[in-house]
Amino acid sequence: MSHTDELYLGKTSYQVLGKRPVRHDGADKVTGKAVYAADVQLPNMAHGKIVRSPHAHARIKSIDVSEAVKIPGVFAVVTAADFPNLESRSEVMGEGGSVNLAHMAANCLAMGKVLYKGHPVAAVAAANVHLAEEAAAKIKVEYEVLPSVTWVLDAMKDDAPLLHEDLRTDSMGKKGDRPTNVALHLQFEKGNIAEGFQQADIVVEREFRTASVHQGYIEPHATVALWNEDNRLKIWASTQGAFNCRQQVAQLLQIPVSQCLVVPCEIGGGFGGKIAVYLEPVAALLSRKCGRPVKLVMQRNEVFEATGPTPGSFLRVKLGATKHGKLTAGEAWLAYDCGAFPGGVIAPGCMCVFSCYELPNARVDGFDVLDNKPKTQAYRAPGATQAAFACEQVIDELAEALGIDPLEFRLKNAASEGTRRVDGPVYPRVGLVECLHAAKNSDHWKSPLSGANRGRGIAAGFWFNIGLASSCSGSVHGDGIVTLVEGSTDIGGTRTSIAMQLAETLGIGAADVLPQVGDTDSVGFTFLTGGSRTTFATGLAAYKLGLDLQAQMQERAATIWECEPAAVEVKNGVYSRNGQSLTFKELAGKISELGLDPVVGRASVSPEGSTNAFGVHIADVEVDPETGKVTVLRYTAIQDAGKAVHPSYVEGQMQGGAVQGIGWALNEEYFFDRKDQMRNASFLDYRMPTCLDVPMIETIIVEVPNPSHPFGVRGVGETPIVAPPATIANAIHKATGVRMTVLPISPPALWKALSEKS
Amino acid sequence: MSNFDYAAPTSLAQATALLEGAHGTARVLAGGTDLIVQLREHLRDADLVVNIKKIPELMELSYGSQLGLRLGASVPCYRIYEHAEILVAYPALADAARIVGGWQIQSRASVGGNLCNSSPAADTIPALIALGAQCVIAGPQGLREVPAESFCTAPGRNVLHKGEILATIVFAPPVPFSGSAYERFIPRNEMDIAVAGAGSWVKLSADGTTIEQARIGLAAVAPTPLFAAEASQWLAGKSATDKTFERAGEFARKAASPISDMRGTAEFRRHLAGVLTRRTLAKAVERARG
Amino acid sequence: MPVVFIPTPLRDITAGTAEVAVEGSTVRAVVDALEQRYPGIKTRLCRGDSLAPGLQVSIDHVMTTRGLRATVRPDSEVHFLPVIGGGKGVRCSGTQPLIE
Amino acid sequence: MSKKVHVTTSVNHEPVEFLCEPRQSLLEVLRDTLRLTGAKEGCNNGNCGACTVIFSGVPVNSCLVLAVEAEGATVETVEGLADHGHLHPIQKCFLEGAALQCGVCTPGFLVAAKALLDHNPDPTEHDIRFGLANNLCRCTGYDKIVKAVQAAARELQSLAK
Repeated sequence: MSHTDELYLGKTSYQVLGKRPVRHDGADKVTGKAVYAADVQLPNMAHGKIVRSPHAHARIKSIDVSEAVKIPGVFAVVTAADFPNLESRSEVMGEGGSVNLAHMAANCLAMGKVLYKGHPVAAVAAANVHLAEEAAAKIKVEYEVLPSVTWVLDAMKDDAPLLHEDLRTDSMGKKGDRPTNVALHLQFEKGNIAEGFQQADIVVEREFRTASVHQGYIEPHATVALWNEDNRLKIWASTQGAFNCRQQVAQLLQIPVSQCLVVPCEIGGGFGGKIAVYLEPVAALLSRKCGRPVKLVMQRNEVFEATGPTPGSFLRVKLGATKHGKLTAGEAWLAYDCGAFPGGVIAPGCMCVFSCYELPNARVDGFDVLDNKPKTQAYRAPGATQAAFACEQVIDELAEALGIDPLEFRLKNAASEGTRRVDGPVYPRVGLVECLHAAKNSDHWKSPLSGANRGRGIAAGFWFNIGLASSCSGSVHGDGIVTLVEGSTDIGGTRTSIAMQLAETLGIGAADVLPQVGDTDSVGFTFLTGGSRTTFATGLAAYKLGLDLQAQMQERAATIWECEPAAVEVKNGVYSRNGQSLTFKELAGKISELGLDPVVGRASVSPEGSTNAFGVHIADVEVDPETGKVTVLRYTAIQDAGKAVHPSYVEGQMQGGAVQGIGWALNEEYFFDRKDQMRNASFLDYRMPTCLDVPMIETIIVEVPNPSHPFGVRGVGETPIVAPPATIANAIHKATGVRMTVLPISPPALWKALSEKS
Repeated sequence: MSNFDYAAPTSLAQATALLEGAHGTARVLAGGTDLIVQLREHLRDADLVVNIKKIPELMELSYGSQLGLRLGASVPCYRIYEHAEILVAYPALADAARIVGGWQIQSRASVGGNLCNSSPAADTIPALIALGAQCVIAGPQGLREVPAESFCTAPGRNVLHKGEILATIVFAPPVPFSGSAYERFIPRNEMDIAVAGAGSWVKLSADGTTIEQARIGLAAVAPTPLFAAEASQWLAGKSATDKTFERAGEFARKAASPISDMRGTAEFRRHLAGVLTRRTLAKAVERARG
Repeated sequence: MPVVFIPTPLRDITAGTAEVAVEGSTVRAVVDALEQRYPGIKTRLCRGDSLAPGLQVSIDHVMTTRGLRATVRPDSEVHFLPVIGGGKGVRCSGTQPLIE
Repeated sequence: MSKKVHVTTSVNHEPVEFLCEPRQSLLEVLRDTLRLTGAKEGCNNGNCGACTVIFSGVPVNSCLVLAVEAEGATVETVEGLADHGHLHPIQKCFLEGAALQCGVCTPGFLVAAKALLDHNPDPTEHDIRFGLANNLCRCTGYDKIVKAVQAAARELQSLAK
């Protein structure tokens, strides 16, 4: 941080931050004018349809497109053969990560084998979507059906069907010696768990299972690609990161990044599921082939069957504590599936499983396992929710066994500044203890809960905020309004939370900033909207942009007053020098009136240090013992936001994450039949919560400033989904005495558990 | 969706003529909330789609305490539960019409369409069975009547022959001291397909203590919506007590022959048949007592 | 001297030693020093002249994007960790040339 | 390609004519032919409500209406909510109450909420949740949506007085 940052750190009163202005893109979004990818219409545009595998696992013997291309109005058909050969460069190095290009291409259009039902095999472009569908039906694909597997533990067995014959288990650079579906074995160890468990007066060990669930964004994946005669490729996308989309497309098509322009449209939800490309490269190949813009839009069943679920998982968690309620040791064994290609979210799962607690001795083993499902993708705090479902129930069981209040037990062991995580690093200032105290003092926790079959549960949740690169630029207009161009796609109102940080820095109003999300030609590289980074990292860029603009305004003022810039004092947006002063707007007016150099600023950052966000959730439930149906009576989410830039949207993140988590807890799951076909690939049978299924979600925002951000901002987007399934399960245990260790806790499952108990 | 021809006749005669004369497969479009999805997902095909919402008598909803209820096959569900007298006279029908999908579905979907779609899980059919509704079918040879419990013959199949249309559903006038109720079980609180459903109708003795007659219909526990004959007959003459409702539930459980699928296990469905029968009987009796 | 926390899977090379103090003012230098003491450890941490794919380095509990180029103080703590983040799946820096 | 049908209807109180194939949904024609892209396609089978329009006075999923059925009907979409540059109170309350995040379900919610309040000017929280249960939102957890509809109901009632 530069010295100027300290001016703001720890500051408690702000002019703009903490207020609740109407979002800048609001009018467009309530009038139907906002343009989402599926709304884009271009002259002469063709419509595409993807041909998908009906099998969970099969070898492609042949693809015959001859009948399809004969149909009048069919313009182009593509298959994996249309991708450049990527074998030669299967690994793309990049700071903090890598991705296997051949796998990425094979996920867009299958090469040789199909690895899950719905796996794309070919694509067609035609005059309209109905014709494209008819043509797709005419493409004949011959398959040799292979045995398949969709449960993580089955996929780990020696005799399991292999997805990739050449795969070997990687253990930090050391490769296994036999073919397997286990892509990765991670291990973290701290202290000495043998000694730790010896010191324990009580030890609880349990096993947990969770089904795959989907991010469930309401907008299906959609794109329009135009491969122009000048060889420039322009893509309108529904993506969480225009630059990451551009990078993937350019790599898959083996063209320079600058040859590709990605226009990020308004995005109808992502939650981690709109990072990897599915349609964009295929639309590009079709467009190149038929010389027209090509639109591809997924149907809902395609979204379920072929895009990123979160892992199904098996977890074993063991914790020991003294009779005084101090944790002495923890051990966890996690197996997460990653679907058809390696690279799931087992790492954060391992790093989060014990992250809420001061644990002197711990060991975590984690496995990344392939099976015949779509390649898993990030879903809001990827890997953390499954881990918390397991750990927070064992914590609850320990507290109960020791006769200690579950909230007090968590307070006794809560992670705080200086706590060393099982993966090594030590926490800076974090807010878990403050969240637990807020829970303890909440009206919800203090109100008694009475009535039969009712129970109250509590659980804690943790997630990281990542840093990485963000850019923005701004220009000051003659009327004092500032245009802000930033590179973070806006999924939930971040335009406004970023604009507010610029306004705060310049001492102007939120409405005096006009934020817009730039395309990849009009703003500097900005990493995707994910990892709870946008308000934190792009907000930091906006702050630095503010300092740049302010310095230029100061310099122009100095020209006007014929003095040194240093002699111009700036305070809350007022520029002054002995007696004479100008507001930001007045000064902006003078600058254009006198024809001085226009004020145009820019900033780019790559903040180091991923910070940490904690939350605590409380739920009251009622169980119908005859049907196993759970009703959530009351729900409160508490979270450390560092500094809530726009409290309404911070609350919105907490409420939305809580309800997604409630759906994960009670009903949502990928239901596979014996042939490993998903049987509930529709909103009807996937059963996300409707507004009739949840109560109002009460929120309490805790503010423990983030030391690595000038305004103390922490990312808030992901943490809210971590605690809910554990919170609900703990509440159900209180209500019924039954410990539910499998997600979802659906009515038949709970009814069965209850009838077995009695 | 494959393309098809479309017609919107304004009389039953035109409609039956269109259906009978159709080359290939002709489908009737009432609310369309099932048909359009099935055509889109290639679960059903059609060369001709006949919209019957322009036929006046099929959009007719008429009630008289002496005449009973005549419900045109295309009358959307919302018109049923917004009808004050139906709420009192045929509460089970209103219970069911109110939970067929959400409001947007109820604006279009009709009870007649629900019958003709002939899903084992249809919410309104157990209510029709419990209320002893008659289905009036119009065809080239004129009209014929079929009791609601005999209308469906297999999942997605029914008694309609080519050229025939379900025209009207007829309900006898409500008898004194009678009441009815429909309940289903779903994991969410709206929008789901019934895991199981039960509709009950009872006629009590004047003093409200004894069940003189009862009819129970079940959903999603057999290949078609089911008339629980044994349970219904057994109830006649029994005192209207929780014990009786419980016992009737056991009969319903026995009558059920459900399957396991993504919506529930056979074991769970059979159990629910009992629970819902008991619950709807209790509610029907309560309503009968007024 | 900076202290390197040896990732658990690499402790087969360090005979179980979890923390090692080695000279070095950059991560690269630290890794080379490690390689001197524990031959073979570098190939587990690096791919060519950068961190192995899927790895990132944390210095004094702060994740750095500078990889092997990151500077290390004499009293620093160095951790090698798997990449994390909601952005997991595809991680890449826009500054890198894609086509050599 | 099969023959198209000529349809005369009314969209947002203006007479409209279009040609369509019988298999085209009202949603498809609104979006692709009439270029009214406010109604969104979220599931195309009646389960998300993002395509909700008011069809001859009642709310429907326009993905479950054939465009040919619009003959002689009236259609109201989200584009018709605001009145000559003035936001409808429901739109205003959604903005002020931060009742949207990604915004893709918002048009459907606004239209369904208008139908609800036209029908029931003084709904309870349960009435609102029951009436909007055919509309899915994955971002907000519904809390702020329900509160915005409550606020709009209050505002509309005070305007009515």
